Amino acid sequence: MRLYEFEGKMLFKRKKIPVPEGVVIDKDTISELDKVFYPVVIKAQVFAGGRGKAGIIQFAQNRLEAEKKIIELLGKKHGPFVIEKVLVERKLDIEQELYIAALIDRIAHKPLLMLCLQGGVDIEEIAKANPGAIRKYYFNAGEKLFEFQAKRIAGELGFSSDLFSGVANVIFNLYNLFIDYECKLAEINPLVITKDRKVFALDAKVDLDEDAMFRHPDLREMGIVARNEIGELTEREKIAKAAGIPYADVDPEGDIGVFPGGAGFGIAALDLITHYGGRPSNFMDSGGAPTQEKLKAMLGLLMDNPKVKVIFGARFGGISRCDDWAKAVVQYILENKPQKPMIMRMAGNMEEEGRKIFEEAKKEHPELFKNIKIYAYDTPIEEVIKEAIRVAKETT
Amino acid sequence: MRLYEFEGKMLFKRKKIPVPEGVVIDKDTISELDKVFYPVVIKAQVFAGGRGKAGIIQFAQNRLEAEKKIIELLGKKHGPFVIEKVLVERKLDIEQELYIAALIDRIAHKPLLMLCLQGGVDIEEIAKANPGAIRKYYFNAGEKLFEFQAKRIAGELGFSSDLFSGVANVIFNLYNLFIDYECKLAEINPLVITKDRKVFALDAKVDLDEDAMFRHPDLREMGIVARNEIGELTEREKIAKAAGIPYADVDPEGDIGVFPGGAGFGIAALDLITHYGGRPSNFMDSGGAPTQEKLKAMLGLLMDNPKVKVIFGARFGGISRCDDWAKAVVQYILENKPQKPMIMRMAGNMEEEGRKIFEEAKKEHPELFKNIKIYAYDTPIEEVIKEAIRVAKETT
Amino acid sequence: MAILIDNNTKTIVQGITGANAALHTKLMLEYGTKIVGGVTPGKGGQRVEGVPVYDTVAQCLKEHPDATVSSIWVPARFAKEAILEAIDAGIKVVVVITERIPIHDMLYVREKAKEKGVTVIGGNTPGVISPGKCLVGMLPKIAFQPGRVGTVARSGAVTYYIANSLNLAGLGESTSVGLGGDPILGSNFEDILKLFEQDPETDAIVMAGEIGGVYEELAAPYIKQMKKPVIAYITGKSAPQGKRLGHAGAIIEGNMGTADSKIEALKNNGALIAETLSEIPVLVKKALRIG
Amino acid sequence: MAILIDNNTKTIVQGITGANAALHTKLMLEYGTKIVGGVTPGKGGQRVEGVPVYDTVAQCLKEHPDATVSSIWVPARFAKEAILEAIDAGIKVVVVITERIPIHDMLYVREKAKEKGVTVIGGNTPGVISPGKCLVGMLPKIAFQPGRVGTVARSGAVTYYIANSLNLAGLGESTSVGLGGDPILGSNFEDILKLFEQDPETDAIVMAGEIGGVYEELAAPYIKQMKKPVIAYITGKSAPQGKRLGHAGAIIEGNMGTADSKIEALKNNGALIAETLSEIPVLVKKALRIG
Repeated sequence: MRLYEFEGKMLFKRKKIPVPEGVVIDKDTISELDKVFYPVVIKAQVFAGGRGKAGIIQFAQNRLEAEKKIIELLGKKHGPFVIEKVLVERKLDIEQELYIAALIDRIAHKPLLMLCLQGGVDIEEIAKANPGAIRKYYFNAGEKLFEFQAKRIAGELGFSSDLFSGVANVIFNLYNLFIDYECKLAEINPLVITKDRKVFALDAKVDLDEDAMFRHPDLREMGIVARNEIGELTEREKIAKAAGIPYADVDPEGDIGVFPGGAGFGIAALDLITHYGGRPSNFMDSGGAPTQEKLKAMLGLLMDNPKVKVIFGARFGGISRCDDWAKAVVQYILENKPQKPMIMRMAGNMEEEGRKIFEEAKKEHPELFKNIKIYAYDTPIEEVIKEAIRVAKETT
Repeated sequence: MRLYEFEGKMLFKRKKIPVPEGVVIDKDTISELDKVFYPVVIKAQVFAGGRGKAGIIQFAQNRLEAEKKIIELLGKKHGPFVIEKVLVERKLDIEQELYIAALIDRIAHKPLLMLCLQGGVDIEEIAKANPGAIRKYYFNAGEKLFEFQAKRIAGELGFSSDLFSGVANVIFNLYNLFIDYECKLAEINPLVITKDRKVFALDAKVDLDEDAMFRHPDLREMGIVARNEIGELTEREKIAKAAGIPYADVDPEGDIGVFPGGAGFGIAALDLITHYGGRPSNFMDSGGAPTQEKLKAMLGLLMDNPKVKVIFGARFGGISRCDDWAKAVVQYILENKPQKPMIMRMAGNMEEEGRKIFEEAKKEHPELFKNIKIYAYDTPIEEVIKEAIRVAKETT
Repeated sequence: MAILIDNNTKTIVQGITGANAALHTKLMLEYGTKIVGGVTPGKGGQRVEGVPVYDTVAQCLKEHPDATVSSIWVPARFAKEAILEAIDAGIKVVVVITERIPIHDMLYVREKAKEKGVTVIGGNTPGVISPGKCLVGMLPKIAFQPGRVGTVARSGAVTYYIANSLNLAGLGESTSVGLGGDPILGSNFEDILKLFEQDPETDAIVMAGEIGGVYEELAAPYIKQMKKPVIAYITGKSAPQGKRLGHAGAIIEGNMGTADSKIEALKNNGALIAETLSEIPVLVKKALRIG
Repeated sequence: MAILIDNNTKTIVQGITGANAALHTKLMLEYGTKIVGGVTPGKGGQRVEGVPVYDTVAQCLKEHPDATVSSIWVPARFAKEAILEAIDAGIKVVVVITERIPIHDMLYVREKAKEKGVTVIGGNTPGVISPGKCLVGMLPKIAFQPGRVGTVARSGAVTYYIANSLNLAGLGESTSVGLGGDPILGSNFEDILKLFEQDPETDAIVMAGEIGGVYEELAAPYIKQMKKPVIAYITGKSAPQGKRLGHAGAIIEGNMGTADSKIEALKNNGALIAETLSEIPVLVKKALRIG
């Protein structure tokens, strides 16, 4: 889970990493500008990179100028994100920009500390052009840094003694923040040295492991909670999110609603439908063992989409049982009496029990099930997909 | 630093080790007895062992009986300790007594977890008679226990499943308390299993490392601070303690006041004086590099002791410099004009500077220094001791 | 032989008293898997589907010293401890069904497993099956038939559809391995490919990857060295791009992580690329010159 | 040769800018000790008594790769880090002057030192001296003369009085080692006795212990195997008994820890027991058949 810059800097402060003095301002708290020393830098709080080039990092010499620029920024869009907050910080006189990051190296499968004496927006170019400029230190999983290790690294970077302790301190605290909060990434770019020889984290990029957040209740106390990392959502995506369904519109003109099992086949289904000339409307993931309510909400999302002409459904029962799935689908049909055809396939664990549920429901309500087909193990999934595409094309 | 049972149990509660419900009562808080469920056990809070045999653990069926017994206990002496507090706990129906301790094994130089299926007052006898009854598990320094390790150990002890989780929980939490609070010892004897199959720490013996307490400010917040672990002090010992001087009266009739350097030679001096037929009055330790004030207070303690006829002093300057020592002694003499003879020896670092200080003072105030002798490197220390003994015998 | 599990494998189930684990214990037993014991702390002495339950893995292995494989079904917050307990007790293959295990936990577990020479599969794996011999996990038996194609996939359902697709074309599986869906896995494609390459009962391997992560690209150089044909199926060409891990991610992982980067790396190292599920058996047969 | 330090030893001083360390740097240099560098984080580039100061031990050793011995003068709460830094950087002998180091810190340091084959002396040691050759620590030079008796003692002042006593009797020291006064030490009597037993410049060893702890008793079995005579001086017969470490202490340590238990263990294993300081040179001469 990515944190906003100002949230990352809250964590930095807790861990004694120096950050410039600043305040967070939204449309209701512009009076906070009284607390700042000018000149200031005004930084839009959004996830997308390239803020400098996009003009959503601004400078102001005084309160009047700051207020004017902030009012311009708030509500403006940057990529898919709407700027709701800005961070206003005292402007520093910068002498040098460095790069430092602690992250999980998914190739080496180890925690990694990376440093570079050149930091800033071009760090990826620097890394490409001169890989040797990036120093890398690998550590054992879960182990915190000793102070002496941070010092040794600061010493190897060759800082003069007046900066030594400041840099060693940032190395020590950033890495241990990374371990303590179980981050995927804790990055400072740039870490700056000011003209008066002080060290500050000018930016903060922290990415937390959602699956470890249960161990860090203090994050919630700090107001750091789940957020929208994708940017603006469609109306349907908002409904899905409210229902706890991983869902994304992939083609606004897509006429095949995809009702898959897990995320893995959800992705594969998009490729296969596209491959055979169909237009899938959405990505969706039922997760591990979805509840009846969730499965019904998923179906509802697709049925309510006016562009969707046919539902393609698939359940290969592993941990998610076919009978549970069948129950939910049948209930949805009985409750909502949908008109759209459903072309589906069901196989795997508890398949027999599932099939019985469908058959009985169909016997009682044949008219409700006349457009609903449930294929089994012996029909290749791609034949089912092709049929769904055909039905979509035939439906006007 | 040893903790009282009730303090140990405060730590246990923090670390989720179950202890019987109870209240701590002193002479001002007897009304707390209203909060207890009867019958109760009343336990005097003193450091000395053997409380059961000494009759300072009592039982009471009701409030009236409890109050009567507590009033009898409070103020009573047990060995060198005065009973100032009692711990009153609900009496448990005990089915089995176990022993568990986490400690630093000074022989193996490793943290050690020890368990025995028989606990109670006879644990040392059990260990002697049947060493195999004590299970020992060694761990790496500073590493906390994983839950699976605590479970494995609980499993190896062979508890039935209804007790398994309770015992594993105590193993896990006691060992991690030992690591987290940097204890020398965290001992539960007995750990009991009640007739209704619950696990409780009936006693708590926690010994902290004084030198690590700076890392545990929460102890102070809990009211756990430095205490008198020795028992009743003599008046002189109280004065010394207030001045921060490690001091002990060793012989109430001793006529040689011992004014040594560090603790090591302080101990040796007692042996040597005794060996040569003298009677040392005290043990004393000037510590690393004592301040002038401290050295003067040390001398004052000895001078003010009416039994002391002569001061034996010795400084072999290592980290403690001879000149600092000389300065303090001279100042004391000038300020207090003591009459008692001082037989001393000074050698080591900054010896020359120290000697100059004595000589100049003596030149200015010859009458004050007439009973004061300062030997040097070339007089064996034992000759100096012998002279002090001689002078003591000669002084009436 | 197959890989990881076979006819003779004795397995245990950690977290056996949970509802899912109990259900799949039943299904595994029905399939013929030899489950000798289960573990749930504090529930020792009970039985689940006739399988004796112990408080610890160590106690279980004391009674059943020939058990070498464990499957883990405990909630995510207990998974690290459970896997470490299995490793500590001497289990050789740990199949981690549990999903969404904290990343730093999994890194730690990987290190300890490596030190002890233990194979960890998953987390978030549907399990492993050597059809007709042994099933560890929750894969649906109907999807698999005995045969000589090894399969390994990140997604559970894709694992089933691939086997289904092979079987409908008259092929079967030596072993099918669910690599797992969590971001950090106990074993990656390369680890499993190495086992298949050594397995005399496997003639060809199907590997199925998807957008995100780096495991597909990392396996590519090894594929070049392999004697057996590898058929790769990579999904996610039509999926929206995932988020990036800051500058740091780009510095370390470069351009890895897209469906195209994976397909290119695999193709350039000799893997045959299947565009669809139905193409998989066609390519296998072609590679093995069958029919 | 002597043990631990000699003519050729190059040493560094950690915490050199502190007042005590600076004073003793001066005294060591005056004695002839080759101090090639000092370390205080953030003070790199300064000089103390002409000795260049570095921010880290690693930087210091980069400039002075032949330094093998470090003395530690930092405050107790930084001692663990300082010792680990020395070990990590490749120092072979670490002399820990700092006193009252937390016990768990010292246990950890001992483990790491052992892994890397590093000798740690102290904490709370006055240091080590090979008279006329090298002094590391704060021992007063006047107390020591070159000679062929090795000494090792727990107390600083007792170390000085023993050497003083030997010298006044015409004997001298090969090396005098302050074992240290802290409860958990980097090296114990046995470790140092082994070095003296191997040292061709040492003929006899004086060891001085005191009430409390177990190091004297632990050395006894080794003394039995030694070829060289050991004269032991144990103080504390007249001292009040210290406190005990619960039942656990008694279970592990039995009756160890009193002056009598130490004297008995040492005597039974062949050590000669000196009752007083002046008896020490008498026993040394007797053992070596001198004069």
